[in-house]
Amino acid sequence: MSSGGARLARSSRETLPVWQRLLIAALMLALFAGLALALLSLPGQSEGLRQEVAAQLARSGVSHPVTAVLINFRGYDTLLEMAVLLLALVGVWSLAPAAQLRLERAGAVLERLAQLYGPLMLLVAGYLLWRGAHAPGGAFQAGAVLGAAGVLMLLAGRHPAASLTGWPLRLVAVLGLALFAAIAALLLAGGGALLQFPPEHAARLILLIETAAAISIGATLAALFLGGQHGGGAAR
Amino acid sequence: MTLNQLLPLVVLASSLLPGLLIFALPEERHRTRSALNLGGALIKLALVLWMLWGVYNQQLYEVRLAFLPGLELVFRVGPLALFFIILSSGLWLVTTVYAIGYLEGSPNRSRFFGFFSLCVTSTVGLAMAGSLFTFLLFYEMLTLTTYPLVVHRGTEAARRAGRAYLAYTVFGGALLMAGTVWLYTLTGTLEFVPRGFVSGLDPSYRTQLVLIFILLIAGLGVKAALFPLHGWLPMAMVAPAPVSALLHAVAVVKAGAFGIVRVVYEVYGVEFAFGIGVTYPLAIVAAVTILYGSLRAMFQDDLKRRLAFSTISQVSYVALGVAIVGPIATIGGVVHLVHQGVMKITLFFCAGNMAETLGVHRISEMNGVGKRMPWTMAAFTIAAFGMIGLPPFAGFISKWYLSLGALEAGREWVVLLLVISSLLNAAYFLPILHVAWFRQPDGPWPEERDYGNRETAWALLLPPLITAGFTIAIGLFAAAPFTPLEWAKLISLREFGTP
Amino acid sequence: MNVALFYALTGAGIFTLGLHGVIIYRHLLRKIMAINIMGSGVFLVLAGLARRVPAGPPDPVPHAMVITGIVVAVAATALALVLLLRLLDVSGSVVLPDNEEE
Amino acid sequence: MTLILLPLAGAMLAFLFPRAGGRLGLLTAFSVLFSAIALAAVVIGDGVQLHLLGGWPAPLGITLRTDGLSMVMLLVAAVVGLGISLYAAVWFRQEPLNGERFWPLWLLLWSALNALFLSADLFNLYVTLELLGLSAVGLAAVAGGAAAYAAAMRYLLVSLLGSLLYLLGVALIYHACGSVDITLVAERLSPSAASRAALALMVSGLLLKTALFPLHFWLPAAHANAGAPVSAALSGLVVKATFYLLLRLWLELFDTFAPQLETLLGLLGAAAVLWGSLQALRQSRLKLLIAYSTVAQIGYLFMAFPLAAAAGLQAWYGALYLVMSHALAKSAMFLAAGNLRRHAGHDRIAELDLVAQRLPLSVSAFALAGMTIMGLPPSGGFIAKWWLLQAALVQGMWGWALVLVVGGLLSAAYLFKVVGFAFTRARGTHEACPVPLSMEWIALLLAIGSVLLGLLVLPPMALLGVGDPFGLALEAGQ
Repeated sequence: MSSGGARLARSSRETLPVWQRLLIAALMLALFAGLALALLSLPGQSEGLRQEVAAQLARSGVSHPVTAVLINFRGYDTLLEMAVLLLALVGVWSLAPAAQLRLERAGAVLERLAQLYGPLMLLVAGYLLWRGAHAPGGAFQAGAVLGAAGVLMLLAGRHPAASLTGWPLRLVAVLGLALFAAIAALLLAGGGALLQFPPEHAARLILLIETAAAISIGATLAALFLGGQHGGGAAR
Repeated sequence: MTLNQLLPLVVLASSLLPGLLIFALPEERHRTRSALNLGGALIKLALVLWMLWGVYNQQLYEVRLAFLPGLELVFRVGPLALFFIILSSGLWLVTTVYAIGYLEGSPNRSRFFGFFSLCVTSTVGLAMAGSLFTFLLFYEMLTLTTYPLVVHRGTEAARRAGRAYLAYTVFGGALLMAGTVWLYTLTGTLEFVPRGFVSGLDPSYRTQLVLIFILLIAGLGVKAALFPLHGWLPMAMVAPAPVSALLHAVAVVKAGAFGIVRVVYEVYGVEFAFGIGVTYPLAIVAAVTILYGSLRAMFQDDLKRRLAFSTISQVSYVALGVAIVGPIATIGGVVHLVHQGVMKITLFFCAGNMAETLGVHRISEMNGVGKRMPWTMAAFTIAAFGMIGLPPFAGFISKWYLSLGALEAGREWVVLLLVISSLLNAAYFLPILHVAWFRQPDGPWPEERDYGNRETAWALLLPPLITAGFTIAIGLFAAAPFTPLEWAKLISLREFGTP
Repeated sequence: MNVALFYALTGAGIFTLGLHGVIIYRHLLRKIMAINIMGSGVFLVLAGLARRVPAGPPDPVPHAMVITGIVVAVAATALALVLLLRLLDVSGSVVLPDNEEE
Repeated sequence: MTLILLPLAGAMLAFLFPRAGGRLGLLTAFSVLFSAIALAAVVIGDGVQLHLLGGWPAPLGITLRTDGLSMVMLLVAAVVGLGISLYAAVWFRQEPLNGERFWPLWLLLWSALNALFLSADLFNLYVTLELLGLSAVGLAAVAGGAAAYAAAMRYLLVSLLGSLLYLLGVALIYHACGSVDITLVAERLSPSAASRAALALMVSGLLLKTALFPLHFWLPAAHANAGAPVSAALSGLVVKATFYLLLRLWLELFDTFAPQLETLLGLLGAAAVLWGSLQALRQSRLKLLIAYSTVAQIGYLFMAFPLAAAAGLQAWYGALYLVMSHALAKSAMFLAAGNLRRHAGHDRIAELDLVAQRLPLSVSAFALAGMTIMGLPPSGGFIAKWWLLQAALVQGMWGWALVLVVGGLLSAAYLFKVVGFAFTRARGTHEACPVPLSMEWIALLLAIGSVLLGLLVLPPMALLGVGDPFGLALEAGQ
């Protein structure tokens, strides 16, 4: 860690000549001025799509507008975004074996904290997930908390058993996307449009998707933190 | 699709398909390859002769394929096209025989004969092209298919020559393409018609038309080796003899010359071209090329280089003929397409024979070669006399008509030019004949190969003898039906609409 | 100046600062951080302007977009950081070589 | 829609079952090609296809739209993608670990491509852009090594920067128009400071990703240091996708906004043609030469902008035709170069004479693909150049015409620098690594495809015209 810090310090001294810095700064100011002009030219008031969302909210299966947009109205964005997340994991694993965590031994405080907060965070995640249907919250927030819980565990030196980090982890990582895509495909095969949730089942389907998504997100984030494929040391 | 529409395509396929098959053939399948080559060449010649009879009897072979919106791929076989096709397919057959003998035992023959066939396909395609667009396609294809033949030997010199060849021809192709597109944006059509298709344009386009003419002629002039665009031709002499023969007698230089005829007569129309004042400069360029080529030829010791400069000079007779503007001169120029082809290919065959059999490449090594290879030198002598323009050989007919035409058009200087050129021709051919026949050999030949009691292999000897025979026949019986001269008159009558 | 516009202008400023950082810093970690800062600027613009409603809760669509954007940014940052570690492993350098070809 | 889900499913399976990556990839590739053809049949029969995702119409939902332009891009991706997949299945037999890394990334990249070509929603396009960019970066790093990592890093930074610029533009547009659906935005967008800023941001972001001169600095290293199938995908497809998006935005949203910008794009394009070609001429390594050739060819695409402003249809057709034929030709070239490289263990051009004779099929593939790059007939590149030249000359834009011609000559110069060595004689034997015949044939077939495009022009053009993507129906008679 310390050598990285030294490098950071050294290279930051290798800066550009003054005139170039001034030029870049001037350009940035111009850019900001342009952007400000553009923002000021926007109408001062705008409904956006609030009315449209509100009008269809009842048919979306959830009562919170942001969640409705995320999973239903623009659910396809979310589908692709899950793909991006999976992609990050695939990319990271293809780059590197698991980084050796540089904290050799977690302190007692950290271990205690992990013990205390682990279960609590699981609970919070579940609550956020459930809550997302009608208030701020939802799969991503829940997933983020799950991921954080995972990171905490890792920091505390609680590595998951090797048997869990291979195939099971892969399965968990794709679970959200796979379920999402499978439901999408089934709905398509059933004659509707892609991701057209029948209003009467929408609530259940969305909860299902969100749960799977939250688990995948959590697992993926924790795995990303690890920074490499566990047990993939052969690649080094 | 009727038979008459199909025939041009079949003629194309008769060399295209063998070419592609040959590529796929393993290197050691010599017999199959020769059979494919000769079979294709024979079929093509038979089909072409059939079309010859048809065209003579006023048949029209035309096919149009939809290609781009507003632009069709047009193949049309009229008298002029057929003239060139006969030359190509006839000489292809002869050259194939020669090449099989010449390349006996050398590597990469599949590649060589494959590209050889494609090269002929391109030549026939551009001969049949019924529009400038179609012509352009095959013109560029010709560049690409001849490049591998030029660099075939794979030596450093061959690669340099190939680079020079490409630099010139790709540049020429780009000019031709630019001119063609530009013309198309003005006229909206590119189809060859008698008396041209640009004469209807508003006079305000005159300057543009002159510029386009320059682009087109410069693009074609690269292949026709017009001065100062001739530089690639002597360099390309590193290629094997059959390639030199094909390149310089038939395919490449003639494609350029043929294109110039097409542009002057069937794109611009000769009267219109005369009217915008572009023919006279073309005549001057052709005249300069004739003199320049002959002068340079005199100072070459390498036999093939001397022949190459001779080609530069002689091909410009064609351009000169059309640029003089007059029916008789045109006949002289057009007929020279075939005459020069037959004579020059003979010379190259002979040069190849000497190189292959005796290892003789330079004129200074040729002392007494006539005694060692009498048949080869006899053929060489006939062709050389033809080049000089002695009656009754083929070259005489061309020069006679050119002179008559020049007088008719009031260009007396052309006659003077032809006389000087003939003297120069004599000056660079007669010494060769002299040393070959009348000197004693200096000693052993550089690299002699043994062919028993024959002077060389049959496959090498027969082709020059045949073409030499033609050189005599088409000169001697020039007035008989179906000779090049009679056919040129037919072209003049039917396609150019001149009496 | 209303609140929405204030947020948006701040967002634009943050974006510009981030871009500045991407350009002038050579250290890759700084570049990656700068790109994240740019992203935050964009999100602020998106979400800030969603408050331009006359009354009531803001427009939900930009919020959803921001969430999507954040997830994408997290994914991209993770990839970038691991790539940086690998680069450090292999070449011992945390800056990009000037020579772009080898 | 299956076009997106299929490769996505393939990617997930390849992630779960790494050992079966090759088989899964091929299966996916074939099914994608079939569904692309099926969709093309529908598009030809019934015209433009709209698909409202989730059943929600715009502005609330996201719309997928397939017109002739999208369909052509999808087909190109399907054909080139199949070629790359077939090739990769053989290529990675020697490096199985890299193969396991390759397949999920490649299939994700493919879903991103298809999603990008189908989407008609600006924000959704942002997500597809990120998916595309990140998977491309991942692929660029698969080969490993300091050079590849550095190139991938640079690529990643550029890609993220481009996406963020684009996203800020989208944010402005959403808040100006209250929608991100392209059709609705097109109706509502009016020239204002906000929309101009959005234009500038989105265009510069995409230019960065498309590597238009002088923003091309990242491309040669990224494309040249990857493995052959990856280089082929990056050069053949990925830059085309961002160009497609730029073109789409231009045609639908911004075409009347900024005539000066058209000239600027054209000038940059012309500079790219000249600069890229000269750089290619200077290179001593084959893959770098090909990569710089891509820089030059991208320039041609942008020269269509000023030409189209004046001459309309022909210029766009020329650009699109170049996109198609270049995708085929450039991937063929990179694959052929991969063969040569694997055979010889290096790709130094001057020493290729030792290998070129032993891989005649690969050299033929390179030469045939070269015809398209040079714009010589018969090839798709010739058709493209014909149209572009026509568009230039019909308006008397001599300068553009000159650049087109000179660019062609330069490309001939650098390509024949390579081809010339194919005919020289091998100097003795050396340690050669055998190259499977199938790898040679795949490169050759792709190259033949680029030539065939130059012979069969009318069918692709008819498809391209479906839905009138260029908005120039009145001029179509020309």
